[in-house]
Amino acid sequence: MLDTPHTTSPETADASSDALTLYGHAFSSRLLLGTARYPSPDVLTQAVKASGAGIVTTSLRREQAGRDGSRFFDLLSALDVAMLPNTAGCRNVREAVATAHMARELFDTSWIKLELIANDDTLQPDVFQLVEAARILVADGFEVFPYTTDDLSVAERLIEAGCEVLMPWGAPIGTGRGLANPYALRTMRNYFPDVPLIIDAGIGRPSHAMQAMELGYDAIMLNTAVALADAPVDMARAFAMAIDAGRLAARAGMMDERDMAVPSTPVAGTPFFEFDGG
Amino acid sequence: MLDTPHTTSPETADASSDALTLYGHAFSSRLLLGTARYPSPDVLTQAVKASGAGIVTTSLRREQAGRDGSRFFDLLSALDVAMLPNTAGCRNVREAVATAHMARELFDTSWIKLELIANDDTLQPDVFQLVEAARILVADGFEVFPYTTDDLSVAERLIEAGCEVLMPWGAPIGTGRGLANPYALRTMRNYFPDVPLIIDAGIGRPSHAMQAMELGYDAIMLNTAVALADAPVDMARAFAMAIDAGRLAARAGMMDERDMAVPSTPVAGTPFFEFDGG
Amino acid sequence: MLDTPHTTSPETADASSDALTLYGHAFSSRLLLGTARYPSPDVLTQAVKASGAGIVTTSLRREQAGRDGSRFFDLLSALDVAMLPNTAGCRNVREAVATAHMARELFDTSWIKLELIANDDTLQPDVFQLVEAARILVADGFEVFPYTTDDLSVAERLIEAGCEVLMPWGAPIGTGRGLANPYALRTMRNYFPDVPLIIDAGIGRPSHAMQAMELGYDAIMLNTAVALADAPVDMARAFAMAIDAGRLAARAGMMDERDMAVPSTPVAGTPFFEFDGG
Amino acid sequence: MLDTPHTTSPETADASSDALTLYGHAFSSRLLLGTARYPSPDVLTQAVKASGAGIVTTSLRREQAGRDGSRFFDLLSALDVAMLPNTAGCRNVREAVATAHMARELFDTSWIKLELIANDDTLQPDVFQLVEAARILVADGFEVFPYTTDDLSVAERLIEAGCEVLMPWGAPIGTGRGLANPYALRTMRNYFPDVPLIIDAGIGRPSHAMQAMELGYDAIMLNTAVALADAPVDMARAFAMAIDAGRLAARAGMMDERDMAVPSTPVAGTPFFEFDGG
Amino acid sequence: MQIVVNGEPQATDASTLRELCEALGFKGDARVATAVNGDFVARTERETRVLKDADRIEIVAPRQGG
Amino acid sequence: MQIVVNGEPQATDASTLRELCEALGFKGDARVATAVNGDFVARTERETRVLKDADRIEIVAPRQGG
Amino acid sequence: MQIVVNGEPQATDASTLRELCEALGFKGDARVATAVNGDFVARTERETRVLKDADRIEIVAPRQGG
Amino acid sequence: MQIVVNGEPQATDASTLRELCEALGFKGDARVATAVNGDFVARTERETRVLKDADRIEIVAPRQGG
Repeated sequence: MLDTPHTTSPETADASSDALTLYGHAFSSRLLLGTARYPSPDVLTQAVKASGAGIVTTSLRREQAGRDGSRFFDLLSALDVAMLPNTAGCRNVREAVATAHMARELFDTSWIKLELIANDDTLQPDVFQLVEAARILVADGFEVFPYTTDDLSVAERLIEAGCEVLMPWGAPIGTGRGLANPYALRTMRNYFPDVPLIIDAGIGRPSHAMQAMELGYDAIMLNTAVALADAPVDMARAFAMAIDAGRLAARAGMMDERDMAVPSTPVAGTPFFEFDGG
Repeated sequence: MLDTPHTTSPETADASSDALTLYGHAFSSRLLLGTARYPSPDVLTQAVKASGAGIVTTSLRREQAGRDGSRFFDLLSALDVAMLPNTAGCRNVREAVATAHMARELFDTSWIKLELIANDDTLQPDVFQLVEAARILVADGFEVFPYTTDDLSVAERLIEAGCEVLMPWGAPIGTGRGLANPYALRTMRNYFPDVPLIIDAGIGRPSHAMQAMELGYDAIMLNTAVALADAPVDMARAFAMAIDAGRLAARAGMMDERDMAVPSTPVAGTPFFEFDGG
Repeated sequence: MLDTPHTTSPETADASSDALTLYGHAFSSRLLLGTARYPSPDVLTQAVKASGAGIVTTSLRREQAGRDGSRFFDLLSALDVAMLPNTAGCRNVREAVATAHMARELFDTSWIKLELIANDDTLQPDVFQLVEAARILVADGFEVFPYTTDDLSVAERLIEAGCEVLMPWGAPIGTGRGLANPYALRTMRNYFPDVPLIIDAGIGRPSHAMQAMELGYDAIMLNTAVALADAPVDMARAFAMAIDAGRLAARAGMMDERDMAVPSTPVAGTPFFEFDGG
Repeated sequence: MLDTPHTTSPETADASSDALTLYGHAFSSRLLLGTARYPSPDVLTQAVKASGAGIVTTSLRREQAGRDGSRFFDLLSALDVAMLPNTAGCRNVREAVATAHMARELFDTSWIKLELIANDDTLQPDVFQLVEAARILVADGFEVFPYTTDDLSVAERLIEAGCEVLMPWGAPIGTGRGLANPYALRTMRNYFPDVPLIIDAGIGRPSHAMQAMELGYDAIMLNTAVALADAPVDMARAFAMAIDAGRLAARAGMMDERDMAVPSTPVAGTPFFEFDGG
Repeated sequence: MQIVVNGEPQATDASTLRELCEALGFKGDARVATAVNGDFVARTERETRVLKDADRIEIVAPRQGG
Repeated sequence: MQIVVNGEPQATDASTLRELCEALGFKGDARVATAVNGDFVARTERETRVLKDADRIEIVAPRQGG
Repeated sequence: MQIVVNGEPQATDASTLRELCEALGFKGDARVATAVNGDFVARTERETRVLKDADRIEIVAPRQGG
Repeated sequence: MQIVVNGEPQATDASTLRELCEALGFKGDARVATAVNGDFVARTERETRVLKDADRIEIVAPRQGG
């Protein structure tokens, strides 16, 4: 068992001047892509490539007798990306902890995307069990990526528990609504200037992802918006471009909003202008 | 005097599988960039290059005695882009018409970005004079790019007047507020499915431009958001990427928004699940 | 033919310390209620009473042979409200002018709610014909209430034409979307501080009406939101309260929005507080 | 010590056909008003009266030697309203519990508005300590009104702890931003259809309060928006009207929003209409 | 003579607008207004307004409106 | 004996919380509540609550709140 | 002995978790992970993990996830 | 003769627009455009365009624009 994400060519943290660094591993792409709900394995493969993602999320599910369990793993291994297994579907701490351990063995990684779901309507995290499970898993040597909310008091507990990355939701999983509360997410960004923050869930359009990057978020995790697009591969590329552009814009210092109009074309020298109103 | 936009390498309308075609000229970029308010001519030059824009907007202003008037023109000519002169600052039809004629002679183009400003607070178009001037200019052989609003009754008059392109505002010039009325802009897009529609004015962030492209707009015209960025060249590139990504997304068929959450990771086969609630 | 709105008890302009004054007539209510789409005449009657409206809108439609045409008129006359007939459904100036003249004779009023519709999708005003018809009708002695947009250049033409009131839309008729562009409506309010401005169309909920009143609008015209409510009479009352409360709030000076939190309960004297962090 | 809120004329739960019932006590008003930040005690008194509030919030603070502590209490006692003391400023469970006990003795009530603040930037609740303190206080016989967020997993813990009322925030205290996340608040309302839900904090304008009531919230708690208005007494009345109107509207069944326009005035019988387009 | 009344073609013997109104059962004090060929005709002018073949008549009354 | 009352260090001769309250001018029926070292002390227990050196006392009264 | 494997009741003769895996056709190098009665059992411990009646076994493999 | 050039009053001896341009130092191939009294005058017409007292002349060149 390795304590690094499984990828055949891990970048180092200084490989790039603007790398995303997560638990000591650097990535040039700031998109994390889910691997579920694609029309076919082939489309998934192409979408991952088109997205440029350095990290993909995975799960574990019950295996049928007689299988050797490696088909999906081999598919992803060929893509040369880090795998981030999740605990999707877990409803209590014990399930989440056991699932994380099984994932560590299956995916040869100490990374775990920790999901502890509170209810079916929103699939929001149960923030109490989330923190408890994070504490246990950090103590067990995991590097935890907690799926959380924009709640600062929860975020602080997760950081205290040892999480070096936070994954607040934009909106409920699969809704595609974008950032339901941009004000709270902006506050969160300002409150934790040095913690890698990844928007996870709720992204429906590339402009949603870009808006989050413009707010200063470090990366975007998404799945449904690509997998259920009419053309998933093109959509993967559109998201990749949107996220890169959003990062670039956030660092290039965007203009401030104004209430009143101001001409772009210079006023001085306008022909026909005279003091009597011309 | 030529009746084509001034550029040393005009693309033809079939040069690209997804070209933007305006008055018979095809462009691979869907960004039109203004040339005002940059920190220096050099930054302007670099920003135009970084933006990939095929069209830049210009104006004409009173010249000092003894100058030969060509310095700015030569700067742009070296960039191999089409020039779209505007009538910025014009307050009545007569001024706008005379300005258009002067522009045609100066820039060797029959293209004119027609602006007729109603007031200083909003710099919104005076829609009555706009339509009247458009009629006159089309009769005089111009190819008119009218700066207008999202008003459908105005748009229909402009099309009747012979405008083959419309440039509705997103928000007042220089405010950087983005799309003030996305609902009306969506309606406009649906109402004129076959007319090239370019959002002009009010764009402050790349995500604003992208949102417009996702709505199906054909192109984006902007100036202040690049020129006043801390790093204009990077911002030009960010906008270029955002607009390309938005176009790609609009054509790739985005997912629909939902109210209720839906899991991305499959539910079937979740470990620890039992009928008694597991 | 009278040049006053038909009502048996017109208030005078100084009847109230905060009256709404329209063409010299004062009203204590700032709600104008439409009379269409109610489940029954009886519900309409009760809704008008519950709304406290001083003005109701009406139309004229083809009459069947043998009728005396007065049934609906008599129903409203019993309510002691001013009637404001509209030109709904008119598509050109000539129709609108003839309809206005017929309305003046039928309703004994020189008031006319001028609607000139541009298209079926949005039912937005055709702003060109609107201004032309307004000029004609003012010259013919009408007091015109134009259904218009938030376009300032159109508004200025209407005022020049002699309109003493403007009725910008909130959103397309019957959509119930509320204020589609609050920013433009705020600008309009500031641009015409002394012209009575009535939001007409698009209001779906009392909070929409209230928002407009908080922005400083003088009154609200609505119909569908009351008529199609499950309980129209209660909804009429809710709108009346919302509009009165919005007016009161606008005059009572609302607090400014802030980004950062600030305690309401005083910090000084908090028990257990100590300099070492207590 | 009484276990009821201190008021000389408590209404009973069946006193009204649409009463707000909190821990067995019924109130006809659905506004809870804070008592801080007013220009003077006299303005406070008038504002409480104008608001019609049946409940006001209070705090306890260190008393100067030699005082008898009753001046503020006597001021409120004369107003015949229930007092709901808070734990504002408390940062940990022990402080909150001690403060609650002191409040119970001071105000002769077992009601406590439980606030446990996570940080100064947002004044958001620390949801972990909030739940822990709620458990302790319920066991100690308190009737707890927890200031919480829109987080459903926190809300469920509070209900399990014995809270019969929840007070989710609209936005950070004192910001006046209104409902920062209406989508989440709508979800919360639907998730807990039978629990009294009171929006607490962030309300800046009466239309914000009304929007919450239209979403189905049971009541609104506010302070700064009234206390810092230019005319606090008028603003108190405006909020009272807005909240009553919002309640009425929510029960009267509001129309649904539509994308496309639909005429309010009937189309049938429109004069000048002909099959050739009239 | 063939005319169109409120969009419906019909034959009439009425020579003036007033006669037409009466023939259609609209009494003199009925609350209806009239237009001929797109132009308003006031109540006081109905008596003198001569109809001709193919005239298009509108006869309208107050109704609900928004 | 040195104690802290409402955050302010001070010397006192009072041996019980009740004596302290009286010494500070809070009458028996004053509408104040008390805590010692972070824990609530009910009015009825002030008489039996013995103070010791370095105790931290809170004496609070009703105030405005949001 | 009756056990539950991946939610399905079944009978088995396997005395250890490793034997069960083999009986179900999962080879020693199969990419599957296991849990018994809610707790993870590492691959290296399957051989020594004795099964008992009513044990609930999970055998899982990598899958797509969001 | 008094005229106004680009908003500035000035005296001139030039009899035509072309002469004025030359007198102001704009060469024949300068990239400037002209208007007189609000109407465009094409480069090819400058020679024949006679100036008169109080004429208002615009002479403009390409500039940055949004």
